Amino acid sequence: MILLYLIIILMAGGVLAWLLGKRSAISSRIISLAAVSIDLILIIIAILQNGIPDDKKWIFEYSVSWIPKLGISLHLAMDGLSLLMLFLTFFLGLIAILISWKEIQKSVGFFHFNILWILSGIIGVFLSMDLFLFYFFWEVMLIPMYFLISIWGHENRIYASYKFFIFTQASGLLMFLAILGLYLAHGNATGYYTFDYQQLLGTTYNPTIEMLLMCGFLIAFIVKLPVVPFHNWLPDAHTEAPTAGSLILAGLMLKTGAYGLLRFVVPLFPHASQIFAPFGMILGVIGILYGAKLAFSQTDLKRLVAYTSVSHMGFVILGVYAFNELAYQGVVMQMIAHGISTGALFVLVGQLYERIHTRDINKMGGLWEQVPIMGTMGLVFAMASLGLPGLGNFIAEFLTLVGTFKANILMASLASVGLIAATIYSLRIVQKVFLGKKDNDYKMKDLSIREMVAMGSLVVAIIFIGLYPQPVINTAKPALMKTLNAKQEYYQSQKVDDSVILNNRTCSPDTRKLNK
Amino acid sequence: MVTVSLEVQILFAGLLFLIGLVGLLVRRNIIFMLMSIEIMLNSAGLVFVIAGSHWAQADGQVMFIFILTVAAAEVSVGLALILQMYHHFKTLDADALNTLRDKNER
Amino acid sequence: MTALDFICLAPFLLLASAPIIIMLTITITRNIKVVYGFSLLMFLLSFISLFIVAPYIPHVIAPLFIIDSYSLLFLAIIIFAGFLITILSYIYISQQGDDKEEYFIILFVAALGASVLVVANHFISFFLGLETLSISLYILVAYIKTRSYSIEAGVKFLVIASVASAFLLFGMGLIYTATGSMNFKGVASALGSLHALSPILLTGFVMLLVGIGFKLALVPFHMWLPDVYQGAPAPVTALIATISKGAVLAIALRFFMDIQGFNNQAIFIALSAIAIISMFTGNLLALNQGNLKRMLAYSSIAHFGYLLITLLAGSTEGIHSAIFYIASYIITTLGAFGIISLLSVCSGNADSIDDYKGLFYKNPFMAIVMSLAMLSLAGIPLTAGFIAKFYLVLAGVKSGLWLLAFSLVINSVISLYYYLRVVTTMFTTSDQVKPSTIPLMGNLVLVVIVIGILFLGILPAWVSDIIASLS
Amino acid sequence: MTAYIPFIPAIPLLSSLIIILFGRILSKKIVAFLGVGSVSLSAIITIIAGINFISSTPENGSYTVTVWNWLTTGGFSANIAFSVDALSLIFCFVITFVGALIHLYSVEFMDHDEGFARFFAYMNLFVSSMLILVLADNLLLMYLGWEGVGLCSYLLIGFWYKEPENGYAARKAFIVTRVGDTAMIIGLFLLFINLGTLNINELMQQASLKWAVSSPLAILSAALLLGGALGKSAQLPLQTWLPDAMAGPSPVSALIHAATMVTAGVYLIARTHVLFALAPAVQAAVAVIGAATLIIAGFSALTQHDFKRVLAYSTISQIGYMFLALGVGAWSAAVFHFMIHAFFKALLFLGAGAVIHLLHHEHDMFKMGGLWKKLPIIFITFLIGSASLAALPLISAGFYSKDAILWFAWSSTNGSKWLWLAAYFGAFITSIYTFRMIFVTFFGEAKTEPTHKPGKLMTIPLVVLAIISLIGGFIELPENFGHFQIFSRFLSTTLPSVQLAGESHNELLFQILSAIASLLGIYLAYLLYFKKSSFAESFSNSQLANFFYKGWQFDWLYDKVFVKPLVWLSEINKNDFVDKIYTAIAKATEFLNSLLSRTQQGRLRWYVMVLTAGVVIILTFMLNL
Repeated sequence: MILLYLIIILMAGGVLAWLLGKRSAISSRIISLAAVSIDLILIIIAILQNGIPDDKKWIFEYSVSWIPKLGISLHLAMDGLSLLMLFLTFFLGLIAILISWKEIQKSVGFFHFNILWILSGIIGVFLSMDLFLFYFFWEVMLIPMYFLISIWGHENRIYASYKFFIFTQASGLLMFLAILGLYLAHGNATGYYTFDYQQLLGTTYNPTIEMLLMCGFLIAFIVKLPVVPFHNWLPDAHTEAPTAGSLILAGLMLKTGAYGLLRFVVPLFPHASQIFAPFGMILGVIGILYGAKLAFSQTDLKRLVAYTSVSHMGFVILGVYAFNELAYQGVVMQMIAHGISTGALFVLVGQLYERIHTRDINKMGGLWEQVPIMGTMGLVFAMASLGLPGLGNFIAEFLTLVGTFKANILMASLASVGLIAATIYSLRIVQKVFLGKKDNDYKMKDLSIREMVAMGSLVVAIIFIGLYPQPVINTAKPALMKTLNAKQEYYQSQKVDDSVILNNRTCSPDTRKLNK
Repeated sequence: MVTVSLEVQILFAGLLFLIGLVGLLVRRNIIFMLMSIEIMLNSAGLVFVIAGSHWAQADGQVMFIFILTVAAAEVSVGLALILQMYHHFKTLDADALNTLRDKNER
Repeated sequence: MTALDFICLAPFLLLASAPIIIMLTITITRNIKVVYGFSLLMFLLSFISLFIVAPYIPHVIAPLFIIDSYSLLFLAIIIFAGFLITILSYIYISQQGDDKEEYFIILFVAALGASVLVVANHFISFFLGLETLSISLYILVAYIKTRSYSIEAGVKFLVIASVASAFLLFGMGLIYTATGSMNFKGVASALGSLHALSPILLTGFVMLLVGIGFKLALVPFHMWLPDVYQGAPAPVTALIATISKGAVLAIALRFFMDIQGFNNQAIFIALSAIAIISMFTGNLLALNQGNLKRMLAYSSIAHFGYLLITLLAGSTEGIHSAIFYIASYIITTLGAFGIISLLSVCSGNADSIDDYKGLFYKNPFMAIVMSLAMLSLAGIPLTAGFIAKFYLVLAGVKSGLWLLAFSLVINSVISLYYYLRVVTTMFTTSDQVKPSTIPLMGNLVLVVIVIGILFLGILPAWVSDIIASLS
Repeated sequence: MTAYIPFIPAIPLLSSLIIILFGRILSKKIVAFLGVGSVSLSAIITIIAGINFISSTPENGSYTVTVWNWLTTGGFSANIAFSVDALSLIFCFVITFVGALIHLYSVEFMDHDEGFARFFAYMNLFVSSMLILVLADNLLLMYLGWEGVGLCSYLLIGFWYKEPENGYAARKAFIVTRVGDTAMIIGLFLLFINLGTLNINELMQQASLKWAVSSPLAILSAALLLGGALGKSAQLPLQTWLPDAMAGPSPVSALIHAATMVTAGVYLIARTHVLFALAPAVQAAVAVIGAATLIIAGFSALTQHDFKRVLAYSTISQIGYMFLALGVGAWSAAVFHFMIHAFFKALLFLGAGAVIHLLHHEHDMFKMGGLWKKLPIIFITFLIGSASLAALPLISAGFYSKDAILWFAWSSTNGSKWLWLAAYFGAFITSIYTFRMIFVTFFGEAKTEPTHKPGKLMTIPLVVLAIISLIGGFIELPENFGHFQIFSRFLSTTLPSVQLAGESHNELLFQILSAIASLLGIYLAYLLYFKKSSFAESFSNSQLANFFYKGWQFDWLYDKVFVKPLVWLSEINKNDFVDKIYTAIAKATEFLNSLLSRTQQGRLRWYVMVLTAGVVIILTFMLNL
């Protein structure tokens, strides 16, 4: 039940913030801050009471039928992976609200409505264990994000919001087709039609169908991730979005793609994933290098940071297709660390923009003198982005690369070159913005207390997971092992006897646990 | 009695239909166009009569009467509209009616 | 005729009596409010009468009508839409010049024609219903005599619709010639005994298709639609988009299912091609359209292209999804045209998309309804359009229509662009601030529509269960 | 007993954090106290640890203190753990001791700088990272320190950030070393995947168990680690960053770019010597690279005008000696030279820094001159340092350390006469450029007047370092000459002793030879730069000198091969050509739209025509099917 509450609180909070926003802006800010905080506290309390089981069970599960005739249910469940993503969502959500405090002055209520609904869509994605529901939330998070970009964005916001929406929607619809295909494939094989994730695991298909279905899922996730050459929506969307939008886009929305790969693509299509793995890795490497190259080319700071996301997300797909625990831990770590570090960079860009109203790095330079605190923050996150040990991104990249190295030495080595590339663009940020001669006459104030709280907590978080990542690793482990086992079991059974049909269990809807 | 095969009868009705259609396409005067439509409708009525007689059923003729009625109603509305059209456009040229169109604008 | 026949015809009798009574009241006194109130009452009564009829279905009134659950469902949709359109029309028409009362007479005739269509199972009733609908629509389209747009649209509509009727009739004639029956079931059974379709029969089907395709505005019979949509008064456009198309779809479905058209390869391929071409043509045409009504016309071409999938699926799921789709399409389109006609009332004609600039800041509620409508048309979750599309695609892929489903997906993407354009326009700030307050009843309609869209979008199981249980 | 080990790096780290967080509130005195005090405290703890270590040496030569488990997953495990053995103690000692002196010096040197607090924050962070590097018990933690020092080096080179060139130099340093680091981390992957651990001790055991000598994996992983070492230690071909790194304040050059960080490569190789022993080819490459670097850098040092650049090239050259030593298996000789080099090179940098500081930031040696009278303390200490660098026989510490390397370059099993010749020639050049520096700056006519006398905080470190540079060599005397080898005995628990090839040679002969080289070099410098021989003038104007001056044009080469293409690539594809594909799709749909739109021109008869045509097409199709 708590899982449903989490979503409902955010949605209701959103509506309330909107309604109140017409009267007073501050109240809608507080409402939304409160809604996210309540969610965060709720989940912490629940976890403290419940603990995190080591086995493969869900921590919480909730299921109630929605469209029973089609086997669609409101099935929410949480394991370690979802839990981590939830924490990240609430954490970055709080920061998104905090940093928008001054930036957003237009239609404040509607703004917070959108923020909260994006967040609820995102946690819906992380919690859905019914593919129809998953797709539902997958889309739910898009609309408010579209509004966020198109209403509160920068100059070129309309173009960017279209691009964002059309890219993600196009890929999402292909996934939708694939979901239907999976539904039918499973239904035809077993006679039991359902969208339930757990039931669909271990469906047997003929290889071509499996490949096609996997491609459907894959396209949605790699567009979201994004993987070159499907990344083009990202720089525009990130650049034009308001700061909170960029933060959520980079910090959370991209992670839904990574999450999808781990949760759906690999376990549902083990065989096709195996075939696709080399291509996935190549795409990852291309993404890492090409993204970095483009990041280096940019003069718009926000765009630059956006391309670094492309580069960093290359590690994710690289790791996903390495199929081992190390790489998977790296992927999860990357999701979190990138969420924090790139999110922070976007926040920083937003704070700079608030002060000097430009994002052109050629118009910056020498800002350190006036804003040393901001400079230090910038330095920390530039270092995070280049993978400095001691910060979370290093753990992520290290684990991913080690894991990949196990699977494919060449790809891992090429990807490592990305570390050099990351150094080049990250240092360029620091140099162009904060260092060098100050040949402008900006009068800037350093971070306010509110901004420092936001940035400070990000710094603490990134250092914490850099120096003590073990809690994250332990939490994610059961979920990741589940994903890996789903794949390995398939292979073992294939080795034993090709003709064994895995799936002759009899499923009945009543066997599902209703409420834990 | 000369019996004509069903196919020929239908072909004849079809010819009538084509005459109406061609008339519709080549005439610009809206009244002529309406008349062409009448021809087409009547050719359709003819088919029903032919079919009715072929199957020895009354249905075809019933249908024909309905067609006549409907055609009359249509023409009356049509004429009223033509009146209004003339009022607004000062012409009966059907091609003059092109204020409603894609503007090719963004 | 038995008493039962009369009971079963109650909704029709009510709809038919309404224009007569209105005519009589007009002879006594012209009072638009009275007529309006009476119209609402009559729609309400005929809606209630559906529940009276419900226990007696299925009932065949030989040879012309069949009143079954399927037709009742469509009747309910038509009467419900008619009710809402009456309110919108009143708000719209009461701002126009004189002679407003007759509008409602013709509205009822149109509704009657549509109702007849959904219960028809015979060529004669099919034809009569269609013509009753069409002829009243000619008048309604050209109702605002003072506007040349209106007249032009009326004339165009009349000419092309008549041509289409001629095709339809000729086609019916040919089918009758070939099969010797004008009853759908009779045609079907005659077809069943045939090994291959004769050229006469095929030509007949094609010409019948012209008539139906014209009404549904499928490519290549779609050309009239944008002009008529644009020229007609907004509530009338809503009428065409909802009641007229819904009723024609109902009869098309009934006929197609009766004759099992999807089993014929030629028909199947032709319809698939028409479906795909309609989707693409509609969406591509809508892409850069600056006139909202024209844009919606093009979008409707595409939507009926999608709907052909349900026909081709040839399964009960197909029919169910068609009903759900048309229901959600109607409620959504009503939302869009509702906004257009309400806005047209307060600020002249609100045709151009530019007229919607900054609507969110002038009247947020209207902007939200419009956005919901657009998103629903685009098929975004939380709205009826999403679930409708889901059912539709599911029915399609269950019957293995992957190509059609795939082109639907591609087209959904294309269509996003222009739906979003409307939404975006409403949310951009504009300098001109015109007060846009709408009458209470208008708001009420919008609320009903919003609830409808969201209800179908979030809890579709209720409605889809009803649909499934009825058939 | 050993629980205090983590405090060695932790104290400077803490101090650094305090200064970063509260630097703007704290007064200069407190910052200085924190900065110097923390490093001094670490130094004291290190000495205590050293004494404890000597008094009760653990059996296997090292002990480990685990602070917490860093990460454990999927068979991989790394701790935040510090391992103490002779090697790390020596490095720790040098880092903290020299570090403390340099911090002290900096208090005066940076006194008027607005970034005073920032400076000490970075410096403390550096010391901490460096200590982590040398104390790490696993390669991953070492990598943390490794990158940490890289970061601090970057920050400190670009300390005066307002000059864009400084920023450029800083980025260059970071990026070039990062190239090496990337090789290193790939090496780490390789080691972990094949040996299942990154713990250094286990790794070395596993390596010697699992890998045969010259096995491809051993060679590959050693080569990759060598890549990291080359970058950090500015050896060929990654040496180009170090001369530019002189843009930082002089104490930074002294601490980071002379005494400690740049020798991290030496430490890495010494630390993983087992691996290198398993890969003789790579070890030979180390020696060759060291030899080549020392000569190339020596020639470059010979032609520099900038005071600090001479020292920078000299550093590269001296580290070349250490690499040479490592390459021939003279592990302890390398470490010994590292230590001595740290003392005298820090001294030289501090002295040079003082001179530059007192001459209004004048860097050009040829604009100085005659300073021996005006700045006597600096002159004397600098002279001592120079003597050590030039390996002045008997009295200088540098003589003993360098002589050992020269000797082993010839005599060890891995040595050869070519390596010896290179090293010998290098020694000759070293003494030329060293004394060129002395003669040009401290003798001749005065061209720039110093503003004031150096204060105590500056001179005390100079004097202390000078003393050590004189006597430091006596802790390790050659076998034929006192045979006092406390240093290598201390190290013997960690590093194996050098393997001499076959019959014993006459070590004395080599000592005399190197003494001659040193003295000859000084004499030559005297002729050229004190007597102002015309040859010096003509040589410095020659093409060859310019070639040397430009660091053998490595920068030019890299600029052409790497930088230019990259910049070119990023300029031509700034807007991402992939985007064009999608734009083209959008354009295509718009084109179709306008095409279709032309059909909707409002003409009634055209509409009927289309309708009819449609019917005809469908009919034709259906009737033909």
